[in-house]
Amino acid sequence: MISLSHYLIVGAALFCLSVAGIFINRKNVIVLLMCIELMLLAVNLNFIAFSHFNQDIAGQVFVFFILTVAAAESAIGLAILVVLFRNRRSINVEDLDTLRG
Amino acid sequence: MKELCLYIVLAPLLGALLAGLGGRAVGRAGSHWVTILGVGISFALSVVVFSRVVLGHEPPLNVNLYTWLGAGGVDFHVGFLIDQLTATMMVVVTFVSWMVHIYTVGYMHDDPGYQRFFSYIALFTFSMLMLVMANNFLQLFFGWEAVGVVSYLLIGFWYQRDTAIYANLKAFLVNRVGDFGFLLGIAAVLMSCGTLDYAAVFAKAPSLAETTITLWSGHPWSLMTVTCVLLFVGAMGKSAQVPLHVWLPDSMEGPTPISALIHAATMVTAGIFMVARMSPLFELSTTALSVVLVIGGITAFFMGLLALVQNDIKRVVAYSTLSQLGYMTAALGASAYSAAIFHLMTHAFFKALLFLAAGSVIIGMHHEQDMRKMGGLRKYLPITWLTSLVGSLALIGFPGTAGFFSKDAIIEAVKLSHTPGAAIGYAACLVSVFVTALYTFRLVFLVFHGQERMDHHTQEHLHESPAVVWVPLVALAIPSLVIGAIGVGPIIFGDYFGGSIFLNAAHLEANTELAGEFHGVTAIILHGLLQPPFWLAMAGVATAWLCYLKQPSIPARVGSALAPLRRILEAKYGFDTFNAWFFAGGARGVGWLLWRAGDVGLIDGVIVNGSARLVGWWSQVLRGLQSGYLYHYAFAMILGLLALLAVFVHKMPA
Amino acid sequence: MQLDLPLLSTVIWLPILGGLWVIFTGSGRRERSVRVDALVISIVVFALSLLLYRDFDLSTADMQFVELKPWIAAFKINYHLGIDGIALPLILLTTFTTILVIAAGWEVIDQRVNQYMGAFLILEGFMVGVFCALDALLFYVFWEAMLIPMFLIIGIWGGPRRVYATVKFFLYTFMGSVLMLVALLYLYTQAHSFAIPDLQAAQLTAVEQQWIFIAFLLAFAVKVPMWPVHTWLPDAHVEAPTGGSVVLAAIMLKMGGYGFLRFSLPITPDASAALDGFMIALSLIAVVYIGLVALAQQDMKKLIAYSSISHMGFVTLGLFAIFDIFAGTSDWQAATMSIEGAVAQMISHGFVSGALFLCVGVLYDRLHSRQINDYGGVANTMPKFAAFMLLFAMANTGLPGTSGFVGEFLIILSVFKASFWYAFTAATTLVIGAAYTLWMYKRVVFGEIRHAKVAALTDINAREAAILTSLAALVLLFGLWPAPLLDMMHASVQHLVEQVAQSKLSVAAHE
Amino acid sequence: MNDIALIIPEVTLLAVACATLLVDAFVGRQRPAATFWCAMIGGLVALGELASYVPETVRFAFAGTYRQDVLGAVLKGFILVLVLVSFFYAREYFRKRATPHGEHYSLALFATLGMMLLVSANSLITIYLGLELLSLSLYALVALQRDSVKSSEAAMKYFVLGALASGMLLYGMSILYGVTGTLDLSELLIKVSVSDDKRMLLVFGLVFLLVGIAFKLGVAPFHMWIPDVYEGAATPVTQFIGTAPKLAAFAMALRLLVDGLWGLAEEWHQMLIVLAVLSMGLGNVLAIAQTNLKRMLAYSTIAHMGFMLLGLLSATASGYAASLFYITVYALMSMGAFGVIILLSSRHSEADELADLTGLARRSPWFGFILLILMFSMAGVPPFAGFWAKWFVLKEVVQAHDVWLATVAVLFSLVGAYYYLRVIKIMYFDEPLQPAAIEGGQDIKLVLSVNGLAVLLLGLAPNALMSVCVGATLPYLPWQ
Repeated sequence: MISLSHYLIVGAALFCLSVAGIFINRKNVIVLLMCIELMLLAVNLNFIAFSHFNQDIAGQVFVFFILTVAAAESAIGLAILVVLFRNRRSINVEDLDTLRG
Repeated sequence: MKELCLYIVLAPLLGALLAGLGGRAVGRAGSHWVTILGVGISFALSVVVFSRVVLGHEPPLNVNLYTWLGAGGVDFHVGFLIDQLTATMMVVVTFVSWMVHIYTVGYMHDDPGYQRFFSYIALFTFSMLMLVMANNFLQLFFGWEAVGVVSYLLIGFWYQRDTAIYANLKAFLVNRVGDFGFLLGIAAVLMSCGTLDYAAVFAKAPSLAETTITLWSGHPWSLMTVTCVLLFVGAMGKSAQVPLHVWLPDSMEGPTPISALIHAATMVTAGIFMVARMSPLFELSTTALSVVLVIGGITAFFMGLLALVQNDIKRVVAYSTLSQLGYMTAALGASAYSAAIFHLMTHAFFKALLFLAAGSVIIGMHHEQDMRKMGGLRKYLPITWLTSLVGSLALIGFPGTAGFFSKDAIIEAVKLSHTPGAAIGYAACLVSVFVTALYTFRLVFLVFHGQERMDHHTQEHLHESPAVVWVPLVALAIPSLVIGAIGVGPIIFGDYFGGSIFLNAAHLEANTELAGEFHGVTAIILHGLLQPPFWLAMAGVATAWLCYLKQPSIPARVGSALAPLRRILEAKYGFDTFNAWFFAGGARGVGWLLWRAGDVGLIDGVIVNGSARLVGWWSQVLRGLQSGYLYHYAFAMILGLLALLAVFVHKMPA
Repeated sequence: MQLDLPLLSTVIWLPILGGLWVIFTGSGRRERSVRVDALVISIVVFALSLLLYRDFDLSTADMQFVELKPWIAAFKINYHLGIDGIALPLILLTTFTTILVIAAGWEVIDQRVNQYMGAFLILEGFMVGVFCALDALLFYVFWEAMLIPMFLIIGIWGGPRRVYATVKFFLYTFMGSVLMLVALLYLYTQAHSFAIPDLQAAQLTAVEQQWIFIAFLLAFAVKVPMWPVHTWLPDAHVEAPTGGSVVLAAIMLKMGGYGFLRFSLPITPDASAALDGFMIALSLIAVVYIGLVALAQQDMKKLIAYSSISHMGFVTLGLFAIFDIFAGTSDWQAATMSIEGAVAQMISHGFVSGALFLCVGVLYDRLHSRQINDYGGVANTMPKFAAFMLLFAMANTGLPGTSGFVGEFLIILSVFKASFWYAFTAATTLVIGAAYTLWMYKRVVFGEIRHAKVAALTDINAREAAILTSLAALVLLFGLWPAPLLDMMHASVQHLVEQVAQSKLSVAAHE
Repeated sequence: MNDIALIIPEVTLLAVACATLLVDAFVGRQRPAATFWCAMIGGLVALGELASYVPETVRFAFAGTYRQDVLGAVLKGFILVLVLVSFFYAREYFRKRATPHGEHYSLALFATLGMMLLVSANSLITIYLGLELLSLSLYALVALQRDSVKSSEAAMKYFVLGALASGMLLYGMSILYGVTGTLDLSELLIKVSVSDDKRMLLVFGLVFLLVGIAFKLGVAPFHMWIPDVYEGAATPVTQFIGTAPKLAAFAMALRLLVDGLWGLAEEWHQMLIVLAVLSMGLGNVLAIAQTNLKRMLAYSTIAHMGFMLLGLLSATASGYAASLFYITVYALMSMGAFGVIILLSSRHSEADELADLTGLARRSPWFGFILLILMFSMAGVPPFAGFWAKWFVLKEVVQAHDVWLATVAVLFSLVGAYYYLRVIKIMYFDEPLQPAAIEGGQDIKLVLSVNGLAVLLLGLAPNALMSVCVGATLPYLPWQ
């Protein structure tokens, strides 16, 4: 039987993975965008699991909103990425250090 | 009477203001006229007051003019107390001052600071009158400090001279040391009596004779002793008693009339006057009297010795002044207040005379003051010589002169005194008689007799000083001769001072004993001829004659034989060197150290700027955290998250 | 003549508005008209403040000319003004000094004249506000606001190290003030009011009082300034333009003393009593240590600045010796003398140090040096100036007959009742003070002319003479007859001492 | 009342945002002013609608996801005013550069809509949506300077970190949802206060939530984006980010922490203390080392937000009022400070280095004076509004018996005073490098003057604004 905690552990693992991806990755900005997506999905998993076990529909509604927003977020993210690339000819995370101090 | 006193005080003040602030409108001649007139009025009115209070036996006047301020339940007033003591002082002060004013017209004739000078001396007269006429400690202190300031200004009158401005600063500071004690003494009086009015304080004092004050825990001191000693510290400063005497010889940097007026006749005697005025307090503390007596004796003897090795004519007279002040102080210590005041009075005349005579010599010598370059001046300056001789005789106490009576009274009183330390005082006074005669006639012989050692140019222009100079000399010579004979009866043996001087029972007895011996002036003179002081004085004169006229080589031989002693004397016992090194140098050194190490180094350097630097350093270090790298930022957020989780989730009970 | 004006408000806001007007209308106009405007405003303000004196009732300790209007109704903060006999002389000092300062900057300031004049007028309003405020927050607002014009005055018209000096000045004072703010807020939680009388009535435990006292202490000690938080003052004075130095010395330092009188002593009497030994020690250190430091100075302004610290040491000594005086005499009456001495010392120091800074300013304007060594023999070329400076130097040494004497005299007399050694230590200023002041005077004014520039000096002009004469007159007036000054404050000081004498602890214990 | 009626201002704003977009697309090239006025008039209309109805009690709409109350109305009003004022500055900035900028207004209006939503949110969903609407618009705004290396870098950083923060916020929300089974803040309020057995989990969720809030406010250690974004973005964008969204973030904090998680007040009180102290310390200390004015103001923001938290964490109605007052005043000051930078900037220079201010008081005494007011106000010196802001907050802290915290706060503001003074020093004490007077339109000069004087006026008479703030937070009293 898969209990709530199993879902939560998977969710937490995904979340940690995504977070780790954000700060361990030093090369490609696109990976960052992917990590962000992953993070949102981890949260979604939590919501759905809770929604199911709490017998409450609101969680699933929230997930829809999150998915929508995630799409918009990706769009913005990619747009910024394009601008960034146009200006720098690089999407290396390590190169983003003009602003510091 | 109150108005009279007011005029006495204000006339010189007005003169001073007119001369000082009037500028060109008043002019040179105008300035001496207004001040001489002012002081003249003052003198005339003083004589009136004197005749009414002393001769007419009017009751003392004690009146407040206005309330200076009231605070904490105590009212401080400005007012007058006119009794026999005051009246005597007023006459002496105004007379000598008046003479000096007149003399100055000649002495300062060519000086560019003529007006300023008159303004100052008139202001001095005002201050001195405020001092002597005060009916409370506040006003006394006011006058006390005011004369100090004028003295400061006058010593530094020739402000271009480095020596003069060094001397005036020194004088002021040393006096301030005295005032430091004096002010504390006044504070002690206020604390114990709750008022500063003489009458009330003197009335209250006897009840405090047994009161003690704790300065160090476990060591109670008699309140009166502490008070009196503190007050006496003030007197030591103003009246130049050892070790606060150092300023007086240097003060000779001022113009000669000032030396005569301030640093011989009047201001320096303020300390003597003050102690006499405070006799109701001093009489309550034998310890304090003892201190006074011993200090006086020491001053009289040791300062006299110094006069022997001086070559500057004014400095000889200055050290002589110190020595004479020592006499007066010793008399105070022996509770012979009237003798002290009597000597103060006679001394004022003959010492002013000696100074003015010295000034006359200096004018003649074209401002040469070194006695080694004089000699044989008798024939060029006959009046000066004669008056100097009168002054000198008075100074050594030649029977019949003014000095004889007063000094004799002092020596007698010290001899009879039972105050602890009286023996030392007596010995010092007695030996000083010889010393006094020796240096006095050394001066007379070196200046007026013997070889003419001056250069040719000076010699050709030598002539007697003008009348404005010699008239005051004569005017002062007369009292120098006769005032003693006139005064001795009432002052020493009579009840001249009445209630203005207080003696406790024991001292009163001794005094009456003394008074019983009075058999007229002639008797005293005859008696004096048989006493040791006379013979000592004669011995001194003879020695001077031997050493400086007959065999001028003796001093040099004695000097080389007693080289260490001579060096000590020439170094003035090392007081100046020590003060310059320890107090002046030390204070500056410590100040510099505190400033650089304390203020600049520690407070500013370490604490103030240090904390600023610390913040700046942190700022630079923390800046490194803002590395610009995205993953560092993210990492910081996660660290923050984990830290919060660790702290708050962990500590929650399950 | 009866004016139906809220006098205090007028005296506060007239110069502020006038100052703004001068600043904002002055940039295009001829400088002379700007100066005249500023002078006229300052004179009118002084005249108004004289009306305060005329209508002041000497017999009562109650606040007078009270104005009370709600300001921040939500927290019962009021625009509450009123003065007593302690504030009145300080207000008069302020309004008077401002005239001098404006006159002193007359020709000397040729850059941004309108801003200079305006800044001083605004500063005047704030300073008067500090002395009038009866609401702690109103007080605080004026107290802090005052820093702004002063900061600018030093920073814009100051000397070469002006930036360091002015920032140091600002941060130092700001540090003290913000802690005072915390203390005031704490008091609010106890008294539920910011009205100073309410704060004075607030019941506080011993521990509370001590913390509040320390917070107040920091604020006021910096302002006074007391050792060891004094090091801003020499820098600020040295770098400030003459007018700035004068205002700093003459008025701003007094705020510290005023703060002790208005806040520390009545609000935390028990803490004041408990910590009085500490305060006295700091005061005596200020007198002796700073006196010696002054002796080592080569810069005239620095010397006078240190001298100010030393003199203000007397003020704090006078204020905090009262407990020991009471212990020595069992008589609070005796303590009033000490406090009155302290206030008299504050006023006198206002005149004397102000005058000395003006004197240095006179020299600086001519030679552009403050170094003592660059002078010598000034008396030869500037005799009138020498005379004035002598008077002020003597007043600085506490000569009887000048105002400088009154405070020191009263304080030494009273402190003697507390302890011989306090008085002894304090009285050393007689010697040390004379030494540094007159030594400086000697080196600057006396002697032969050593520098060609000194030989070319011209004596003071009519404007300078007028300024110095007015100060000289006051120095002498209050020296010879200080009674009117002290009469102003008798009732208030009496009231203050009654407050201080009433321990807040015993009452709390009974309740 | 109809649900729609409650959100008329929001609906208007949405319409205006869309209209602005369209206007810009069609006539923006030829007549840039048209876009501006469209946004401005639309905004004013929304403001008017907002003002026309101030609810006296709390009203809920859309199944409890939306709440209308006095606090909301006040906050929205402030936000709208700030946004509209910022438009004047933006117009000046873009006018100087002659670049098309129509999107700025529409994006800003969308962000505003997000803020208003956030303010009125009563459900975790609404909060999330409002937040994202705001954030996404801001990301885009920052990236709007297409040719600027700095802007794009700043946008990317902002975006990634913002996404990370909202991810965490969401994760926290999911935990809360899991524990309480509700997304509604009102229900959360009830459930959290009773469900003590799951307190640990709740606190776990709370921490995640707090990260989201802290990020939005820019509180240490979640502040790292602030300096980079402030420096990298175009000045009007920085100005926009630095003003109105702070109020929205404050509203979000209040909604989540007080309206929802009051039961965990003990915990978030302590967490906020940590964050506040860290922020004040880091912000003030780091600001000292800056040479770029915008960056310095960024660090100053961090410090100010830390200070503002002090009011919030006292967890009393007047504490919230204090924070509200603080943040409003801060927004006003920040607006003016960036406004001065905009005024000083020219076609070729951003004028955002401290050195660009050199001798400003000589070049333009009036605007030097305005910046002087702003700087002293930020330093917390009376008689300016910033003082009262600090005072109000400190008062609450002291009343909450955290005297030590108040002491720490004032000591940090002492450090802070230093760099504000440095700005004044540069303006007033240094001689100008270039004597040229500053150029700018009359409108922005007027707006800036009013802005600066408002700070002064609020300092002299803070009563009105304080009363408003107190009134707005008064409904929180019963829970004390």
